[in-house]
Amino acid sequence: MTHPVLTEPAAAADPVAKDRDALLALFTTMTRIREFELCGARQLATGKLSGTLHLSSGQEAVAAGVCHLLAGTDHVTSTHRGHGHCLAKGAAPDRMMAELFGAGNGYCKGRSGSMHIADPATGLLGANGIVGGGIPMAVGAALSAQVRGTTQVSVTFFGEGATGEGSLHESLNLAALWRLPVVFVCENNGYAELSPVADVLAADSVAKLAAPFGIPARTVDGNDVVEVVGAAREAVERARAGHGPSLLEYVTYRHDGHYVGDAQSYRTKEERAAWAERDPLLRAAERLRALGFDDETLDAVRADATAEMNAAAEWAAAQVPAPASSLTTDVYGGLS
Amino acid sequence: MTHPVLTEPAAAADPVAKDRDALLALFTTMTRIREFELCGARQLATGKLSGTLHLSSGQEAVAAGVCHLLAGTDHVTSTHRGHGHCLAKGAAPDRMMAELFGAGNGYCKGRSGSMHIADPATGLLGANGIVGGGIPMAVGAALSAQVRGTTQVSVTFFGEGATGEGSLHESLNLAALWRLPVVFVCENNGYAELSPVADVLAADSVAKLAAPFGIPARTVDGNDVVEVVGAAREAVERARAGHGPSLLEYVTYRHDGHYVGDAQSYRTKEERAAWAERDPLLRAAERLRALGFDDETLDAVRADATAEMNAAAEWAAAQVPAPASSLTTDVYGGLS
Amino acid sequence: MTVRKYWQAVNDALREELARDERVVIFGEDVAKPGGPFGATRGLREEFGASRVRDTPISEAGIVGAAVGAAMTGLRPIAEIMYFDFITLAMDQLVNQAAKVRYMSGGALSVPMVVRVFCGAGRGSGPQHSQSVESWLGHVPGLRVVAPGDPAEAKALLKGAIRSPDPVIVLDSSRLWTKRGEVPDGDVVAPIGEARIVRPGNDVTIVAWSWALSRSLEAAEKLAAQGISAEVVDPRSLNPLDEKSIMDSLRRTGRLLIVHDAVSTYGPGAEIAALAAGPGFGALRAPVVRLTPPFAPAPFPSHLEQAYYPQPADIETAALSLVRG
Amino acid sequence: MTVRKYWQAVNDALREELARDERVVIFGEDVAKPGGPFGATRGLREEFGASRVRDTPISEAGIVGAAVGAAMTGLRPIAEIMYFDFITLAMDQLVNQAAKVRYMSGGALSVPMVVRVFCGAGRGSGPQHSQSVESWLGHVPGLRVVAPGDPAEAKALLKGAIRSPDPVIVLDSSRLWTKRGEVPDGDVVAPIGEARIVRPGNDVTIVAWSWALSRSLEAAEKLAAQGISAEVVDPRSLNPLDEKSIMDSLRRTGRLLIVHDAVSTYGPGAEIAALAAGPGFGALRAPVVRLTPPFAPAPFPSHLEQAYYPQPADIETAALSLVRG
Ligand SMILES: Cc1ncc(C[n+]2csc(CCOP(=O)(O)OP(=O)(O)O)c2C)c(N)n1
Ligand SMILES: Cc1ncc(C[n+]2csc(CCOP(=O)(O)OP(=O)(O)O)c2C)c(N)n1
Ligand SMILES: [Mg+2]
Ligand SMILES: [Mg+2]
Repeated sequence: MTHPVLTEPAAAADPVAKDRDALLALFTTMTRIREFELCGARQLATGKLSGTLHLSSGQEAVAAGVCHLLAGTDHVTSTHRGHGHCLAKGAAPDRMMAELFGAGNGYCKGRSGSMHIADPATGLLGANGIVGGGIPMAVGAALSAQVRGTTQVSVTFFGEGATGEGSLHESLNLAALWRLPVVFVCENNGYAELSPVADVLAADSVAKLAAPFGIPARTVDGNDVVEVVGAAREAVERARAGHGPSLLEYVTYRHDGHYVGDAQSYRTKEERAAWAERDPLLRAAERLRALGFDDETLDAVRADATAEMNAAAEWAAAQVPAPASSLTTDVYGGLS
Repeated sequence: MTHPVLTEPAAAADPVAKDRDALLALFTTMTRIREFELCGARQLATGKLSGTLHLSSGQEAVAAGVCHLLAGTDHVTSTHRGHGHCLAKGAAPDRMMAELFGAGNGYCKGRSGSMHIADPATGLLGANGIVGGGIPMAVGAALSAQVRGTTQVSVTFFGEGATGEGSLHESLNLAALWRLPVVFVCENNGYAELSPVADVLAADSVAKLAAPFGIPARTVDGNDVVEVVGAAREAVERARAGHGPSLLEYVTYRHDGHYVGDAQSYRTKEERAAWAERDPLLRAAERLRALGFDDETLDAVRADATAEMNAAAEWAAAQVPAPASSLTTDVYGGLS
Repeated sequence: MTVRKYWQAVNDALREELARDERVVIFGEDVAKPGGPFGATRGLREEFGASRVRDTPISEAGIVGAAVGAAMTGLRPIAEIMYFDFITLAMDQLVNQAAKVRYMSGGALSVPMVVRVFCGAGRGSGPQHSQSVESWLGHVPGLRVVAPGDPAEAKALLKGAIRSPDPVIVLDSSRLWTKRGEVPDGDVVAPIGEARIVRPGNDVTIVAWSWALSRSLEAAEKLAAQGISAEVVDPRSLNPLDEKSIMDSLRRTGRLLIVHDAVSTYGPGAEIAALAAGPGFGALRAPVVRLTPPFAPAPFPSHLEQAYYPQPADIETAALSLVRG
Repeated sequence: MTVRKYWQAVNDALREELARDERVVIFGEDVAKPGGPFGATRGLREEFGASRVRDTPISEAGIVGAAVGAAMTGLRPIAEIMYFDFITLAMDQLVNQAAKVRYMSGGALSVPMVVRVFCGAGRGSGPQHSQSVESWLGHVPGLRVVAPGDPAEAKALLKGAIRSPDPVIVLDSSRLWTKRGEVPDGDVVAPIGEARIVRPGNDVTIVAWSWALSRSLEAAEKLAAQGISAEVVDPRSLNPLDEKSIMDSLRRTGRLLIVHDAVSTYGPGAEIAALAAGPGFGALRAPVVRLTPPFAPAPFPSHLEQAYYPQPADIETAALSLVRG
């Protein structure tokens, strides 16, 4: 496939478009994600942090918009590019940052790092270093909700690169057969590592992959948070009502490289510039201004988020590093 | 999905419908497959043979019809239910039978048995005990043909149960991306072991699974050898001309259990009886009679096949069992 | 005590655990309506309903992955993999996910799931349906692996596995599947990680599990007739391995013979022999012997299988020459 | 001799083999247009064309399966798996197919393919990108496994692998990826299955490969300063393992220290220790020591990685106490 650009608004805009509080909250979440990523990159640049970071700048509307519709008891599985999902689902930036720093009170006791943040208290079953790895797990969480008779919904985020993995297709089939309350959310950002989607997916769209299994699917502008919420609302409600799975393909773009430091020789400056203009934060800000918010308010949101993330990083840097004694803890839960 | 019954003839019948020689050859191949299976079952029943046999009785038209269009240099991967594919591709029944008997001059030196028969001389890359295991291998064989610049075509046979495996979907995507000369041939016989297809596949049809990848696909009556050839001709020609992969779903039925001895409590006598009436041999015989062949000719084909298979079994039973010394041969080809 | 076949003991354990704990669910290929490809789940769907006992597509990765997610969110899933060989298709979910979730999440999440696996060694099933790859799973921190050697063990270890807070792979033996044995009545749960001495002895320690255990016991019987007293130790759990019990036995006998159905190189016996070469070194009075199939895939015809798997007579001979030097 | 970085030596080998044999093709994730996730295939698509050097989707099972089929039908494919951990997704094709095709077909078919795998141990990549599971592959009859320890080896072993008639997994080390070393000029092909003595010595045999080899050599240097002469043996090939060279060294030194980056239990060192406990028993003068990470997944932060992987000082200490008793 080629990576499409979607700018047509949905036929009927989601009510969130007019909901001042909700939209501001969404903008705030998105801004916090952006600022978390920027702050993380700064820590790397200044040598305070080492390791690999996969930033989700440019894709914030998806994480924020989808999680907007989820309760704390709903489950989410994420990917190597998971900071946004974690924050949107309710994880605390200071403990996330501590995890990046390898500190003992990071979400994973500082042993796992960016790609593995998990927080069951907020329904976050974990970011995942294996492309496609979280998808069957989300199906399992949906099965769990169904068997236990709850109305919990399970969401699995994945990149369009994960369409190459058999696990996605096995999961779609299983979810459809069992009518499970799971929403498959693809963030199609046009690239899997250094390869454009045209080189790795023969399908015209990711949404089409759901069709054979009778799973409703849509391709949606992933850079307009109102569009994101609209499509997700339908899917989450369907799942919650017991009507089975859906797949959402959100077309978006990552502003930065695959990882911090990626030279990005596989794409042009022009392409990046064009997508910068479709930045989800800019577009959300536009919508907010149309609803009467002034720049001062929006700047304050940004300033607060910057401050929050800087504080998180400062706190994290001051925490005690995970002790060597913790190397072998939590491998097992105990003998039977 | 539910297992459909197809009886509508194709719009334009394949020329093979009028080709007396070809049709008789197809009938002969199908009869030889049937007689091989019956003979194998007799060996088991009389205790001359032990182990597991998966018979393909009822599905002969697919193996015969598809392989009718293949040259000896074309490649085929098969399944646990592979006797028909082997015979249709040109394998000799005596060496196949010898393999079932564990004899040293069986196709695999008597060590591997029914599920692993391979014969590179006839392009047969092997039956396979792993559901879905042969599919990516056929993609690889097609890649090989493409890189080497030959017009070889690669065919992978699989049951509808293999749609559950990620390997099928990964293979479809790869074949479509690279426009490989491979034909995906599904024998949809309605059951995967003891489970009806409705319980294991959410899609309406197997053919639909190809659509997302832009791979042309058709659902065809697999019990009418003329229909089988017609659909396969299109697909094989497309592959040979360098226009890429196709998927064919042949609707068929296995007369016998999953394995010899299966009590088949998962299906009714009525269903089996109805499919017995749609037996591919009966229908091929009807077509031959319509072209002027008399019963005597057809009976002679059957009698010859019976005699051939009995002779094969007799020969096989008299062969020297694989010696214990062969346990460790052919594990490696030699040190670099 | 009741006499049960191995598979019936498995069926009993599953039934009792489904009844005891409503979080227990079972899914896999042909396990629900058909009652299991080999009968282990017979009657369970009828008794506990279609929600808790489900047939799946042929999707080993999807099955195990769904079990991981279900286990993380409040269920106690039991997934079935039809043959040990097919675990190859689920290794990512087992090794990168199930095994590591607890560690990666700093203990915040856990994966109390069971994967029941049928090991086809010795039943004429050929090279793709006969493999024993327990050492792969033993090598993975976070997994547990048990291999019951008789009906009572099949029941008690499966119960222990289901109640474990960690992912446990239970290896059932196809060769023992219809073997009968006494099974204690009541809710007997085996601990995971404790070996048992199946037959005490002084001259040589034989370590074996699953089908190889029963062949070793046959050999021990014949050795006794020749005045040689073999101690037969069944580790039962391969991960964790009860090093102490095995080393204690070695300290008593000074000689170690390991018998298994996996191939030798990098196989499970290597770890046991390595323990003897390390902590057990002082006790070792003779070279450790590993008696296993040759380094080749498993053949299908029964006469080759006989030659491939060490038979009781081979075990007897090996033990004799180990003791007599 | 030319000084090359490890990854450049890999790149050189690939280029030379593509030029030498038109049956050689390369495919994997990001290997063609991007020139490889880590640069190993840089420039190869440009030089040899889009037909022979291809990018694939993220489909490890499909990639390895396609390599098997291509190898059976006249090509010499080199498939790349981005991290060793992802081999879990291709185990069916590797173990049930590639490894067994020759045996199952009675020698009629063969699978001359290479799988290049990047092992992330020691680079802060965390629990799902750092695993060393070479013992899994060593346990599979029909596979070969090599682990080059320096640039010259990286080139020569890769060439040996490409020319092997059997499927070979080549384990590249991320930690050695940018290390420089002298690489002999010309077409040097390493045999598969022969260990090399990297540093001769008399007091203790240290067996190590890949990144652990370079740490062991550091330790050996320091041991020498203390008057202890360590013989450092690099098996290079883990399947087959050159038992003879390792046992010969043990016979010379009487003491065996094994260092590796896989966890210990059922790990590769177990096989080497088991050899010492078996055929090497007579030569063994002290317990075999395995120095490895603890039985836990690999952590990501560098301070924990330091504690996780045995460091030169740990190796030195272990060797000292082994020699001094
Ligand atoms: C099974 C597996 N194969 C390969 C990788 C290496 N890898 C990490 S991210 C990535 C690309 C993923 O692309 P996509 O799914 O589109 O997500 P994005 O990075 O664009 O968010 C790859 C190939 C991996 N982590 N896991
Ligand atoms: C990976 C794998 N999983 C499970 C099995 C066990 N098994 C053998 S045949 C079969 C059913 C296959 O059904 P289908 O593909 O429809 O082929 P059919 O038997 O109908 O010809 C199963 C589940 C297997 N051989 N391989
Ligand atoms: Mg992407
Ligand atoms: Mg079928």
